[in-house]
Amino acid sequence: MFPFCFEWMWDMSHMVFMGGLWYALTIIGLGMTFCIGKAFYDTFFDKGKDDNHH
Amino acid sequence: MKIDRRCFLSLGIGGAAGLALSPIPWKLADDSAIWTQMWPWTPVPADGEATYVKSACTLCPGGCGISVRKIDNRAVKIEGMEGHPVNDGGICLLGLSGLQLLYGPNRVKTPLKRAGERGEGKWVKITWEEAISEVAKKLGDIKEKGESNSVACISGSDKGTVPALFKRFLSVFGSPNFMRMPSIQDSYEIANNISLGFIAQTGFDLEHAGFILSFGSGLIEGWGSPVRMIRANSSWRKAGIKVVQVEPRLSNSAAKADKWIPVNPGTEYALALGLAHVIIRKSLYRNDFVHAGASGFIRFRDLVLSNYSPDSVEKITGIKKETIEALAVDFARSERPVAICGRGQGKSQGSLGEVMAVQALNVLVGNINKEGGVFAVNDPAYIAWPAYQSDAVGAAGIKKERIDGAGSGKYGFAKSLTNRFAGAVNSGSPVSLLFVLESNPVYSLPDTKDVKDAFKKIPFIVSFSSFMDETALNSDIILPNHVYLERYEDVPATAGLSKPVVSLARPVVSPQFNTKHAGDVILLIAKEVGSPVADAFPWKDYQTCLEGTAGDKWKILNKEGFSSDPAFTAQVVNISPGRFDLSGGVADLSILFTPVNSEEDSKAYPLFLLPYDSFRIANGYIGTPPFVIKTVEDTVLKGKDILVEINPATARANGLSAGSYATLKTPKGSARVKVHLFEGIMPGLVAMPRGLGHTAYDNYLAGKGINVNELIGTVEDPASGLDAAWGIRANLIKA
Amino acid sequence: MDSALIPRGVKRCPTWQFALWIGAAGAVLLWGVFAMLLCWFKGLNQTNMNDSYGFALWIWADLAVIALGGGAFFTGFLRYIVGKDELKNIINYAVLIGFICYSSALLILAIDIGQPLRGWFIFWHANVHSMLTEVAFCLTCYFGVLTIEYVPLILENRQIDKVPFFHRLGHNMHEIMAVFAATGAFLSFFHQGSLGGVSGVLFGRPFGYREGIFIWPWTFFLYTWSAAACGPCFTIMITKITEKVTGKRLVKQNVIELLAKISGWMIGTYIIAKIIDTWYWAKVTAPAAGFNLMDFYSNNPFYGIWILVLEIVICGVVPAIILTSEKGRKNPAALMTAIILAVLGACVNRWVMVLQVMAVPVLTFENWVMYYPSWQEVATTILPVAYGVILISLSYRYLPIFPQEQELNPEV
Amino acid sequence: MSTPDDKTKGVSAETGGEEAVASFKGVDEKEQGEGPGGFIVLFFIIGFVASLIIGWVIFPKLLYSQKRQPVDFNHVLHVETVDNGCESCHIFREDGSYAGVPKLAQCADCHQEVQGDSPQEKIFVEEYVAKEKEVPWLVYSKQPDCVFFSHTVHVKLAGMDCVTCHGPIGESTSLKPYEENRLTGYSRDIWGKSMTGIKKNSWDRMKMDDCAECHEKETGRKSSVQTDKDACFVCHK
Amino acid sequence: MKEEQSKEKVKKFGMVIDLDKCTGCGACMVACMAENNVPFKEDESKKLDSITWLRIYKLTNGKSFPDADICYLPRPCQHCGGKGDHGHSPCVSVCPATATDYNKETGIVSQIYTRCFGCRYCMAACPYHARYFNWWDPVWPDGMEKYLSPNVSVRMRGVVEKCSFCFHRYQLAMDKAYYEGRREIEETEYQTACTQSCPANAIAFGDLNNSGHAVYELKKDKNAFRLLERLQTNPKVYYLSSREWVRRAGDNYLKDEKK
Repeated sequence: MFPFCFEWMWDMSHMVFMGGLWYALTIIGLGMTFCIGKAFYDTFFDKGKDDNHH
Repeated sequence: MKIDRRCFLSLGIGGAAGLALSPIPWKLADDSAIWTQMWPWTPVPADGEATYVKSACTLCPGGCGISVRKIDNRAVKIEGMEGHPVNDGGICLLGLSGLQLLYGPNRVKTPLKRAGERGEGKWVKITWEEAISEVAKKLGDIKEKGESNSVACISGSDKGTVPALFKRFLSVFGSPNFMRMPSIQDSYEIANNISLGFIAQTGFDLEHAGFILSFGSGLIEGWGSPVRMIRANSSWRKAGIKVVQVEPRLSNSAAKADKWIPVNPGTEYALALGLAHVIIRKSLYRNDFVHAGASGFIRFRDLVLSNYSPDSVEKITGIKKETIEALAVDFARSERPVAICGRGQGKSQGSLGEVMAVQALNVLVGNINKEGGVFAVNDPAYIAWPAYQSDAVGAAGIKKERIDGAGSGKYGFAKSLTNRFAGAVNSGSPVSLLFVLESNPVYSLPDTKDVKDAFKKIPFIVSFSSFMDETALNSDIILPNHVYLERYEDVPATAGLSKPVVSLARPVVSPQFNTKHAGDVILLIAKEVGSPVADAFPWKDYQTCLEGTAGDKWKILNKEGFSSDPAFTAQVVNISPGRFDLSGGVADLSILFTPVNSEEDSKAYPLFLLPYDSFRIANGYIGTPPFVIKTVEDTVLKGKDILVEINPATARANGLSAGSYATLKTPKGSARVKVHLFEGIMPGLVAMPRGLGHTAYDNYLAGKGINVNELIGTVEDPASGLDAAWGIRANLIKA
Repeated sequence: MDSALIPRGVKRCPTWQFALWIGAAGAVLLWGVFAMLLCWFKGLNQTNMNDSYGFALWIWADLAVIALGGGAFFTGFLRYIVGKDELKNIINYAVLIGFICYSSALLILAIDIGQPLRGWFIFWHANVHSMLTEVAFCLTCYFGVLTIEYVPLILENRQIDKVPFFHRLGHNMHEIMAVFAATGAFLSFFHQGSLGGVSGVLFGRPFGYREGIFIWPWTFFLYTWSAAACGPCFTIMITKITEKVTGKRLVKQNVIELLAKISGWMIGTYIIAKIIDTWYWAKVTAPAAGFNLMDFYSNNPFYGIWILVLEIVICGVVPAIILTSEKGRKNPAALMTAIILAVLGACVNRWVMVLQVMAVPVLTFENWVMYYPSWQEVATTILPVAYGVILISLSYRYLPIFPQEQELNPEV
Repeated sequence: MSTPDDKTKGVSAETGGEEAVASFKGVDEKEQGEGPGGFIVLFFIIGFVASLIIGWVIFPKLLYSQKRQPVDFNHVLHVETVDNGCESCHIFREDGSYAGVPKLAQCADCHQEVQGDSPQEKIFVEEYVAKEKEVPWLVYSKQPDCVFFSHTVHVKLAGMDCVTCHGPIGESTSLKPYEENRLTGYSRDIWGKSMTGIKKNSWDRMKMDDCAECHEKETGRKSSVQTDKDACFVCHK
Repeated sequence: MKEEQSKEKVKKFGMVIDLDKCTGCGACMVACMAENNVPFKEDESKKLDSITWLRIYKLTNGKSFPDADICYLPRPCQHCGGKGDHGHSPCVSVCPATATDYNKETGIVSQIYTRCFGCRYCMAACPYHARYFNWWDPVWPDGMEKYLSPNVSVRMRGVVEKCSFCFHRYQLAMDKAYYEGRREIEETEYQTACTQSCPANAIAFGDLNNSGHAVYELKKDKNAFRLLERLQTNPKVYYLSSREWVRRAGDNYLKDEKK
């Protein structure tokens, strides 16, 4: 899973497969960090309280 | 200033951050991972120094050499001994499983005395001193009453020093009743006795034979010395030696043979005579060898020529006359043809007529006493102990008639007729004390109920078994023997070998439990019984006795593990041409050559039950170990159900289908069985394996299937007293 | 009692009734949990699986729920990527169903493996060549995505929404939901496919084996396609069942019909591809291994050619025809029939590709191996159903799942 | 419908109000540079430091149990008296296997009687040699059961010295306590001396990755289809 | 340099089993169990959960009495080389946790029990049913664990196991060779337990690439065949039989197909 794992190889299969995986994980991770971070920020500094999406 | 919940939140976050930067989560995760790789309850075998100990296997009469791999003081694997004349590195599945017997849960761990009823399984542990003095006291009482001949011993074998010690004990004490478990050896011995004039084993140089004609012998299923036979089979395959199997069922041996000839069960003798007919009619026999002028030959010739033409034999055996003609010519014209008999593994005696008829074929083609032929082999010669003196009671006792009748009257040619033991006891011959050595008669003699009844009549039974088998369970006192991997013992391999070998079993590991060598125990009992019995056993212990007996061969036995020096092992007797009396000196040959029939009603019992031997089921003294039972196919044993083999035609006729339950009825009893359809069995027959249906032993064996001995009985051969039964009438009713 | 939690403007059954309902489902759930614990503590000897049936009911259940849960990714894909805006009225429910399906699948996998504590090896020591690795990775990631999609819904609960942080979090997540949906669609494409690959790559099993391109056997694409086709049907089916149970209309018919129409075309194209695949397999792939088509459908007590007909014709061609025709969609009975058949079709396909693959003898001297599950297997397979019922009930009661509910059920 | 609704509304308004007040306060106090802001930081630090202490100081003590060897053996003393270094006692058997810790019989060759005045030797001779009882040595470098490790190939073929994996144990005059991981039951020497996982010496840890690292460097074999490294069966059984 | 060296050493261990000699006695099965610490339980008659790394199949020719015939066929793991013999055997590439591997230097398919987490995908992949799952905790009756060999790991519940061609024997033989200063071993130094035990000498084992080994010639016999060759699994176990029906039973054929 990680390049330091015994099974890791720097070959095409790993690049494609793990590349895709880490790409997806990064998007999910960054997305959630953004959402949570922004919510934290807004709550602590009381910003954007009144926006409503529905 | 106020401490609010956000402070605690902060504490938690700080704690979590600290935790993440500490080794706790990472190390714990890693260690848990390691923990899951080996559960604490999974055994980890300790490593150590690997050594090999050469020894001999005693689990069957085959006499193979083994090499046991040890790690420090644990035996971890049994392998065949390279270079051993019997098995040369090969080994059978039972031999391989020996360690499961050694370390198994079914060992008798200390001397036991019966506490409850017989067979109830309630025991008290006693010391060896108590056990031996108890047995000695009983013997003393018997002797006092002058009934020394009411002591008997059933032994698995009569070869080697341990049975010899028991036999000697009985003789000095004053009893002729040393018996060994029945086998085809009994028949060959009598056949040799009547046709040659002396008791000898028959040995076959099968490795060099040029044509094998087997009358139902399970050549590769445990007949004779099993590993040697399989090796011989491979050499036949390689050399293109023809093998013909005559048998009602497509056994493995039949399947492996070049030709399988199904025969009506029990009529094998007639086929042999039919073949003899053709051979004689076509003058294909060795005139010089049979001494055409000998009266035995003339009587034999007249009989077969008049009564056993291929036409009439076809009617008896169900084999086409053309087949008979062709087979006879094929046999007689081959180089070194050998005819062989003894059904399955040769665990049953069979009729004397059958052995005589088959031996006649070997004699007719003159393949006696030469390479690739048939030999008469004496009992091992190395056991030569000083003569003993017995007292008056003893001397009188030994002269009395044996319980089984062997050696006197119409059973005069027989050495041992253990098949008659149960019947004799039940009809009043008194046995007051019985030793049971390396055998399990309650399980393995036919007609279990009869045997059990006989055992009930015996007031005191001493078992020397290492295992809690059926006989041990039905005894009064158990003096557990070491198993073969814990003891010294000479192991003569004689079963069907033309060049006998004596191997040495050696203690591979120290005794695991509070057991004692049966050889030592009989010496101790002798000492306790006192003079003159004690004087006949001058040895300090069994090992001294064995060393003395082996003499200068002791060193070689220890070094090589075996000796095949003919001077030491057994003498092959030189049989000159004409010596072999084909009539066996029997006045009325029609008594000798007669079909064995059960007289039961053929309407109530339209089928025949045919017990068969399987290599994957042990059926003697040794119960099938877990590894071996694991190899049994699910067409033989399924859960606790035994499957009987029947031809699909038989199934249709009885309204049965594959896997259906049925009640198997015989005049001796009935059992619930499952049905396995097999195209390789003659219609009208029901085949059941020997060796299942144990009631003793552990859960790996007990309660699985049916003991076929409960369903069959004995049929006494009028010519010899042997048990000639090959099966029994039966019926199979849909359950 | 719990009215403070119930969304505004909708009517829910009394608390006692709800408790009784949850209690009943909970009892079934506990039964499943008991069986699950048996499997974990006593081992897989609690099942009727054996060395010939290493994959059985559970793997089928896994494949089936993931295929049916495919409604979530495909509806999300249509809503966020293609821009079918009407679908916003059913997307919440699709996500919830997907969430249930995927969490169930993961749970079943955790029961199914012999050493559950080592389950994470599939990630840590991943072998990228294994279809199962791909399944595990994408499945887990997509489950994460579904959680992310489901969380904002929870946050919309009346009480939770009052907490400013949660309110903002929910808002933020809504804002970038398209990104997550796109990622989810990407992951789904691969794991649905690799589930198809699971049996498709088994070149030792002529019944399952299919040729393909690169490392992907044709089943890879067929699975993705069929999940996209049948998943929405499952969403519709559950919606209809929910409507029946609650006695309310929850989603407008035009939304249902739109989804059904897309589904119909997907099933139609899928089944054509499937027929071509089956034909090629029966004529070329299997005979090369020494098998005639009928070898796979005879000499055994269960698997006859009927199962192929059922899967392809009855559960494939028929629903495709109904759903692609305007008349079929407008007829409620026909619509429901088609929806149920399509769902059944996906299930049968997964069954065949798991269990029949195991049943067919490959060595000439072996026989067909039949299998029926033990009660422990059945209970653990029903467990997710009970769990799903409970989660749907809770969500329906306390969360604004159906945007059109208020409009369709005006207060009297 | 309206009544409960109103009630909830009321409640929500209340809570909302509180929230609002609290956060306004927070902002106020922060502006003044006083109040829970400071506490928040303080509590964070307390939590952080406490976990670090637990993790780095207390946890290792809990994780490993310390066991004393049955006899305190002096390697230096013995190495001085033998000719063939480690292999004088840690022998290879003729079948190519490695005997590891010497058996009692080997020791008893010299120690039939007490040789010197070491109390440890006295214990050894009296408790073990006289009673013919094998010494239950705790082996620092014992690998898990799934590992096949051949000393022969490493020492005889590759010519590695003992220190590379075992450290300078031959230079010790006393046996250190055996630390056993309570969870796994394995020796700390195998499973990592340092809690950080950082190795200072080649013998600090002997886990799979440590073996693999050297194997990759030294053998360069690519026999495994799966990993393109040494195949699994090279080291596992 | 390193590459060249390893190329020289590439071995391909395999087996040739002479079915004409095989008597179905079962010694190989038990030898395997005894050698490899194979567990057993009270009821082993359910063959589908009975661990027998090497299983003997009983083949019948399907004809009726008296033309019926039987043949025994011992089946160890076939150690498939896969398509093109590159080591992508059916089971190896499907294992998600890299618990099974193909060694290019010996041709042996390995199984690491401590790595396996029991997903059983490899079992689904293997057409020979050579892989076995530990449905039960292995339990030895009290005292019987004494015979367990330290050379083979004892498996735990929930993992897959299979024949390893007694690879530990190779390891031990190599150790001895290294100790004696050799880098290679003789044919006789590495033989599997089943080969060694076979009373009929029906099994030959050795390096299929080494012309000095018995299997090298035997595999070229006109009666030699392998199981399911059409699937391109490329097994390393060859069988010999002089009987046509047995050879035909080794693979699937369409109804009118000539072999």
